[in-house]
Amino acid sequence: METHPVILLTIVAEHVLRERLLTEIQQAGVRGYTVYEVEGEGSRHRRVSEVLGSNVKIETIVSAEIADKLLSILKRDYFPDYAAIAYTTSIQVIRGEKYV
Amino acid sequence: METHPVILLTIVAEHVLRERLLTEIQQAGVRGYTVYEVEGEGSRHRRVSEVLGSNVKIETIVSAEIADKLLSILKRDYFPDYAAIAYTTSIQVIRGEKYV
Amino acid sequence: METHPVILLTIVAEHVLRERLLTEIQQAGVRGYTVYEVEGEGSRHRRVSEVLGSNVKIETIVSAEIADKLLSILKRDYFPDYAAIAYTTSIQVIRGEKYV
Amino acid sequence: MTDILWTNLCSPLCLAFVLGIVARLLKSELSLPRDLYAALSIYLLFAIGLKGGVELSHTSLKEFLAPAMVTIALGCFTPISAYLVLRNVCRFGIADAAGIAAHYGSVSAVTFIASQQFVSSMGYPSEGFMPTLLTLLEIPGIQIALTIGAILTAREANAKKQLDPSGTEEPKPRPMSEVLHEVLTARSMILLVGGLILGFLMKDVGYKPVKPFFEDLFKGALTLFLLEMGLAAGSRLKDLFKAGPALVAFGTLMPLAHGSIGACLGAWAGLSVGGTTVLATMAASASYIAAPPAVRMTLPQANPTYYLTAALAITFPFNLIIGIPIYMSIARWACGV
Amino acid sequence: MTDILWTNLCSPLCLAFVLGIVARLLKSELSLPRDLYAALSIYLLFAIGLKGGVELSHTSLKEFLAPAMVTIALGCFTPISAYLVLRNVCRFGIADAAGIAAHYGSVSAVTFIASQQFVSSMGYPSEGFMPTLLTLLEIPGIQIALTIGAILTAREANAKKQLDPSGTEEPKPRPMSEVLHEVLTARSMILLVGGLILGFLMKDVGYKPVKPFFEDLFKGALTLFLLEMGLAAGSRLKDLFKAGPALVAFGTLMPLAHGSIGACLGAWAGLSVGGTTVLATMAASASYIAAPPAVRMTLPQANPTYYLTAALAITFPFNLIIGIPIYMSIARWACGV
Amino acid sequence: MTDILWTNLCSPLCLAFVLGIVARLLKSELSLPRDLYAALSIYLLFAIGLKGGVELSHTSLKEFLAPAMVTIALGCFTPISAYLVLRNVCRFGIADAAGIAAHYGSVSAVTFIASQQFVSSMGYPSEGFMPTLLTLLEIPGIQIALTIGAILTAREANAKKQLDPSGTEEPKPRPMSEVLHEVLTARSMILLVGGLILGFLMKDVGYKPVKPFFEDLFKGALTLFLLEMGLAAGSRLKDLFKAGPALVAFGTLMPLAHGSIGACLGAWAGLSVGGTTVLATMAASASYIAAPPAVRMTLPQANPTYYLTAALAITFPFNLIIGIPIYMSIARWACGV
Ligand SMILES: Nc1ncnc2c1ncn2[C@@H]1O[C@H](COP(=O)(O)O)[C@@H](O)[C@H]1O
Ligand SMILES: Nc1ncnc2c1ncn2[C@@H]1O[C@H](COP(=O)(O)O)[C@@H](O)[C@H]1O
Ligand SMILES: Nc1ncnc2c1ncn2[C@@H]1O[C@H](COP(=O)(O)O)[C@@H](O)[C@H]1O
Ligand code: NA
Ligand code: NA
Ligand code: NA
Repeated sequence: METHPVILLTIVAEHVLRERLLTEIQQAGVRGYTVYEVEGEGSRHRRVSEVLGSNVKIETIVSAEIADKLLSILKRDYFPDYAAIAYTTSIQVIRGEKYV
Repeated sequence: METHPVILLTIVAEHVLRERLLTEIQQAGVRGYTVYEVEGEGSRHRRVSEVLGSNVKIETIVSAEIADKLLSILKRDYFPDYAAIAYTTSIQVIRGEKYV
Repeated sequence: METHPVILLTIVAEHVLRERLLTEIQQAGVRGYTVYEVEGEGSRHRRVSEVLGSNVKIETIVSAEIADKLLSILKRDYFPDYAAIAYTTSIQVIRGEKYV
Repeated sequence: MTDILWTNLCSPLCLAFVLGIVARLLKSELSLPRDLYAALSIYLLFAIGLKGGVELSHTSLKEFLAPAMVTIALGCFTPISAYLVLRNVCRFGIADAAGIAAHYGSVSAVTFIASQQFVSSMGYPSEGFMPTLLTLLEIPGIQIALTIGAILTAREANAKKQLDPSGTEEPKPRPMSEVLHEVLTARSMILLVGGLILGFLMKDVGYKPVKPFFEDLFKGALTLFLLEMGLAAGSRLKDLFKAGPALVAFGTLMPLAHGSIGACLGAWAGLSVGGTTVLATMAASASYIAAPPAVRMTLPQANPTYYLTAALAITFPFNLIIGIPIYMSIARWACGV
Repeated sequence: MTDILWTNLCSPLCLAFVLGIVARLLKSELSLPRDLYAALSIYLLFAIGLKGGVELSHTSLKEFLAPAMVTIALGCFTPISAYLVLRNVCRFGIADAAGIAAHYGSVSAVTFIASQQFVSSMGYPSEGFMPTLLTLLEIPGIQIALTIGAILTAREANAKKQLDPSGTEEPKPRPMSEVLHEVLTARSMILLVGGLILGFLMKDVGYKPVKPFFEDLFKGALTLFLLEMGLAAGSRLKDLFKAGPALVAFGTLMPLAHGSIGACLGAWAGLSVGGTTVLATMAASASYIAAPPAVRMTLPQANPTYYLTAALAITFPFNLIIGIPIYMSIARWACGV
Repeated sequence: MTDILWTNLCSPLCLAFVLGIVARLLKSELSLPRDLYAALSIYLLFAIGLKGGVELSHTSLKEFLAPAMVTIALGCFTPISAYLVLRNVCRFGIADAAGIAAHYGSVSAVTFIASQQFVSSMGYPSEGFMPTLLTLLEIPGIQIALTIGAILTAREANAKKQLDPSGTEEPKPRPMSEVLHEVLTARSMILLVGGLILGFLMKDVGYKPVKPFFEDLFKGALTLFLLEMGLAAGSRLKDLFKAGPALVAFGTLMPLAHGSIGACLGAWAGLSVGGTTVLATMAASASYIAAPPAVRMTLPQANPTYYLTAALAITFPFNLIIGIPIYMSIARWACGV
C-alpha cells in the first residue's frame, strides 16, 4: 500500500480553551480534527479541574505549512498565559490528498 | 535499553463501526489493541453524534505486513461509505517479539 | 518555526496501576504528563474491567535518559505481573527546554 | 382544539423540548453529559417495560389478540407505504428512501410515552398492554425497509457493473442475519422486552417496592430527556434547508396518514379511545433510537442528514406538539365517542 | 446562637461537605464520577428554576419590584467594593483583584439553596421569587469586574510598552461581546432562566406530575453534591497557605460586610425574614460555577489558585457553616422581629 | 422451601440479575454507562451507611457489643478457613489461594442488602446496626489473606532464589502499610463509614428531608445495579470451564459452611432471626468491590480469572438465589423459632 508522509499536530490545553482552539484550527484551514478529554499536569501545576474541567486534547492531520502557522498562533496567543502544549509527529497516510 | 522499531496503526471511525473494526483487526492477527471514545469532524462533516454516538479511536501495534493488510481492507470496505481515517506511526518498543 | 526533537513515552496499563505509575514517572523527574482512560486487550486477555476498571494511558514528553530509566523500571516492576505496555515516539516541540 | 393544543404545549414535556431548541439556537454550551443521556434512556425504556409487564399480568389473552394483530399489520404496512411515497413522490434514491422508511416503519418510544401521558391527562387512560404493542411494532418496520434497501441497491450495483466491468472493487456486503441479530438484541429491545417479562413475573407485589423509582420519577426524568432531545433537534434545524421542502412535507403528512390508518385499525380492534390514540401515534412516529444505527450500518450509502432530520427535527416535534392531539380527535371519532 | 450553629452543622448538607473534606485529607480515592457531578448540577439548577417559576406565577409584579431593584444594586456594588478592598487593602495586582472580585460580585447557587433550606427549617420560609433574584444577581457582578480588569490591564500593558517598545508580541485580546455571550448562555443561566420560564408557564398543574422528581429528591441530591464540593474544597486546603492570611481575612470579612448590606437592603425592600436572609447570603456568597471559566478565559493572567481557593475553600464553608445563621440574626434585627 | 425460593427468584433483584445474564448470553450490546454504574454504587453504599447510622442512634451499646465481637471473629476466621481449603483441598498455588481467600474473608455489600430486603419481606426485619457490622467485616478478611499471601510468596521466592541465584531481577515488593491505607480509605469504606457517622449525627430529624432520595429510591436503584451485575456475571460464565469443578464446588460449599457458622454465632450473640440471617449471609458472601483491586495490586501473581469468577459468577448468584433462603432456615432453627 502506497503511503504519504503528513504531519499530526497534537495540542493539549486547559478545558476552557476547547471551543476557541477548535475555531482557531478551522480558521487555519485544517480538513478535520479529532478531540477528546484528558487529564494532566504540567509546569503550571494547577489543580483546577474540579471547577474548570480537565484538559482537552486536539489532534489534526495537516500539511507542514498549516502546522507551522498554528504553532506560531499558539506561541503568541496561548502559551504565555494558558496551560497548553503542542507537538508534531510524522505519520503516514494512504489518502495524502485528503489532508492538505 | 535496547528498543525495536514497530508500527502503530491508528484508526478513527464513526461509532457504529466499533465492533466490526475490532473483529476486523483481530481477524488480521493483531496481538492487542487499545480503544477509546473521541469526537471529531472530517470531510463527511456529519453532526450525527447525538443519536449515533461520536467516534472511536483504535490503536494497535503491529508488523508492517499486518498494517498493510488492514489498510487495504479499510480502503476497500470502509473508506468509501463510512466516516473513517487511518494512519501509521513508527514507534519503538522494548519487547519487539510481543507485537509480531 | 524552529522545533526540537524530544521523546514521547506512552504507557498503557491496567487501571489499578494508575496512581503508582504517576508517582513513578514523577519520581523519575518528568516535567508533566497527560493521562486518560482507555480500554484494551493484550496478551493477558483479561476481561476484568467490570470490577477492576479498564486501562489507563499515560503520555509524557521526556528526554532520552528519563525515557530509558522509566522503561527499565517498567520492565522490572510491572511488565512481569501486570497488564502493561510502553512505547516511545519521536516528536517535535517548539519549547525544547520545557521538557528536559 | 386550540385549547387542547395550548394545554399540550404547556406540558413539561413540550416545554422542555422547546427550551432545548431555544438553547441551541442561542448557541448555548448546554448539553447533558453523555452518560446521563444514556442513563435516562435506559431508565425510561426499562421503566416502560416493567410497568407494561405488570399491567400485562392483569390482561387476558383475548383482549390482547386483536390489537396485537393490527399492530403487526401496521408494522408491515408503514415501511412499504413510506418507501413508495419517498421513492415515487419525493424522488429520493433507493438507499435514502429505504433508510428513511426504516425510521417511519419503526416507532419512537418517547412519542409513545408522550401520547400515553397526554391521553391519561385528558381522562382517557390507555390499555395496560400498550408497551407490548410498542415492542411488536419496533422491529418489523426496520427489517422490511432494510431488506428492500439491500436487495434493490445490490441489483442497482450489479446493473452498473455490467455496464462498466472495470469499476473499483466493491465493499463486502454485510450478511442480513448479523443485522437482524443487532436489531433484536439492541439495548432498547432488551430493556423493553426484558422489562415486560420481569414486570409480568414480579407482578404487583414485586413491583411495589421499586415503584417509587420506576414510576414516580418517570415524568421528571422524561422532562430532562426531552430537554436533551430539544438540543439535538435544535442542532439539526439548519439541516432543514439542505433537506428541502419534500422532506418537510413527507415528515408531516406521512405521520398524519399513518396516524389516521392506525386510529381506524385501533378502534376496529376494540381499543379504548386512549389506546387507539396511542396506537395511532405509534404508527405515525419515526424511530430515532433503534433505527439510525441499524440503517447506518446496513445502508451506509443513505445520507444520515435526511433520516435524522426527518425523524428528529420534523416528525418528532410535529407529533409531540400537534400530532398527538389530532390523533386523539380522530380516535374519538373512530371509537364513536 | 451556638444552638443554631450546632443544628446547622448537623444538617445533611454541612455533614456531607465535612465528610468530603475529611475524605480528601485522608487521601481517599473517593470522587464522584464527572458525569454524575455534571448531572447533579444540571438537576439542581433546573429544579431551582422550575420551582421558582411555579412560585413566580403566584406573585404580583408589585411585591417583586423593590426586591429586584435592590438585587441589581447589590450586583453593581459588590464587585466594585470587592475590587477596591482587594487592590488597596489586600494589595493584589489588577488581574488578580478583578478576577477575585468577579467571584464575589456573582452568587453561589449552592449557598443560596442552603440558606433557603436553613430559613425554612427555622420557620421563616423565603419568598417564592428568590430564584428570580438569584438569576438577576448572577451576571452583572462578573461583567463589571471583568470589564474593570480588562480595561486596567490593557492600560498597564500599554504603559509598559511605551517604556520598552522592543517587548515580545502581545496576545490578541478577546472581544468583550464574546465573553458576555458566553456568560449569558452558560449552562447555569439557561437552566435557571429556562427553568423559571418553564415553571411560570406550566403552573401548578404542569408541575405536579414532575414534582416527585424535581422537588422530593432535591435535598438528597444536594447532599451528594455537597459531598463532591467537600472533596473539591478539601483538595484546595493546602493552597490556603500559598494564598496567605490576607485572602483568608478577605474571604471571611468581605462576606460579612456584603451580607450585612444585603440584609439591610432586603429588609428595606420589604422582604420577609427568610427572604432577607437569603438575599444577604446571596450578596455574601462567591460564585464558583459561572465565574471561574469566565475569568479564566478573559483574564488568564489572574492566578486561579487565588480565586478558586477564596471562593471554594474559604467563603463557601464559612457561609455554609457560620455565615448563614449570622445573616439570619442580622435579618431578624433588620426586619424588626 | 421451594415456595420461598420461587418468591425470592421473582423478586425484582433476582429477576434483574437474571435479565443481565441472559442479555449477555444473547450477545446484546446492552451495558450500563460506566458513570451510571459508579453513581449507583456510590449511592447504594452511602444510603446503607446513612440509614444504618440513623438506626444506630437508637441502639444501646449493650445490644451491639456481642454481635460486633462475633462479627470480628468471623472476619478473622473466614479468610483462614478459605485459604486452608483452597490450598489443601482444591490444590491452588499460594498466590491464587490467598487472593481468593481475601474475597471470601470480606463481604459483598449487594448480597448484604439483598438479604436485608429478603428477611424484611419475610416478616423478620434485621437489627438497625447491621450496616455497622458490615463495615467491621469488610476489612480484616482482606488484610489477613493478603498478609498470608505476601509472606508465603516471599518465602517461596527466596527459596527459589537460593536454588538458582542467577535468576532475573525481582520486582520491588509493595509496603503493606500502603495497601492497608488503600483498603481503609477505599471509596466503599469512606461511603459506608462516613454514611454511618453522618446518619448517627443527623438523626431522624436530619434524615427526614433526604429520605425520599436515599430510602424510597433504594430498591429501584438496586434493581438497576443488579442488572449490571448480571451483565458482568454473564460475561464471566464461560470462564467457569477454565476455572474447573474445584472452584465451582468451593464457591458453593464454602458459603454454606461459612453461612452456617455465621448463623450459629449470630443466634448465640442474641441477634433476631433477621439479623442472624443477614450475619450468616455476610459470612457466606464474597467481596467484589473492595477485594479485587486490593488483591490485584498486592498479589499480581494471583490470576484474576479465578477470584473474579468465583466471587461474581458462582458465589454471588448462589447466595442471591439459593443461599439467602437457606441461611434463613438455618437462622430460624438456630434462634429456635
Ligand atoms: N512533559 C509533558 N508530557 C506530557 N504532557 C504534558 C507535559 N507537560 C504538559 N503536559 C500537558 O499539557 C498540559 C498543560 O501543560 P502546562 O502548560 O505545562 O501546564 C498539562 O496539564 C498536561 O496535560
Ligand atoms: N485531518 C484530520 N485530522 C484529524 N482527524 C481527522 C481528520 N480528518 C478526519 N479526522 C477524524 O476522522 C473522522 C472521520 O473523518 P471523515 O471520514 O473525513 O469524515 C472524523 O470525525 C475525525 O475524528
Ligand atoms: N499490540 C497492541 N497494540 C495496542 N495496544 C496494546 C497491544 N498490546 C497490548 N495493548 C494494550 O496494553 C494493555 C496491556 O497489554 P498486555 O500486557 O499485553 O495484556 C492492553 O489491555 C491494551 O490496552
Ligand atoms: Na411508525
Ligand atoms: Na456575592
Ligand atoms: Na465473607
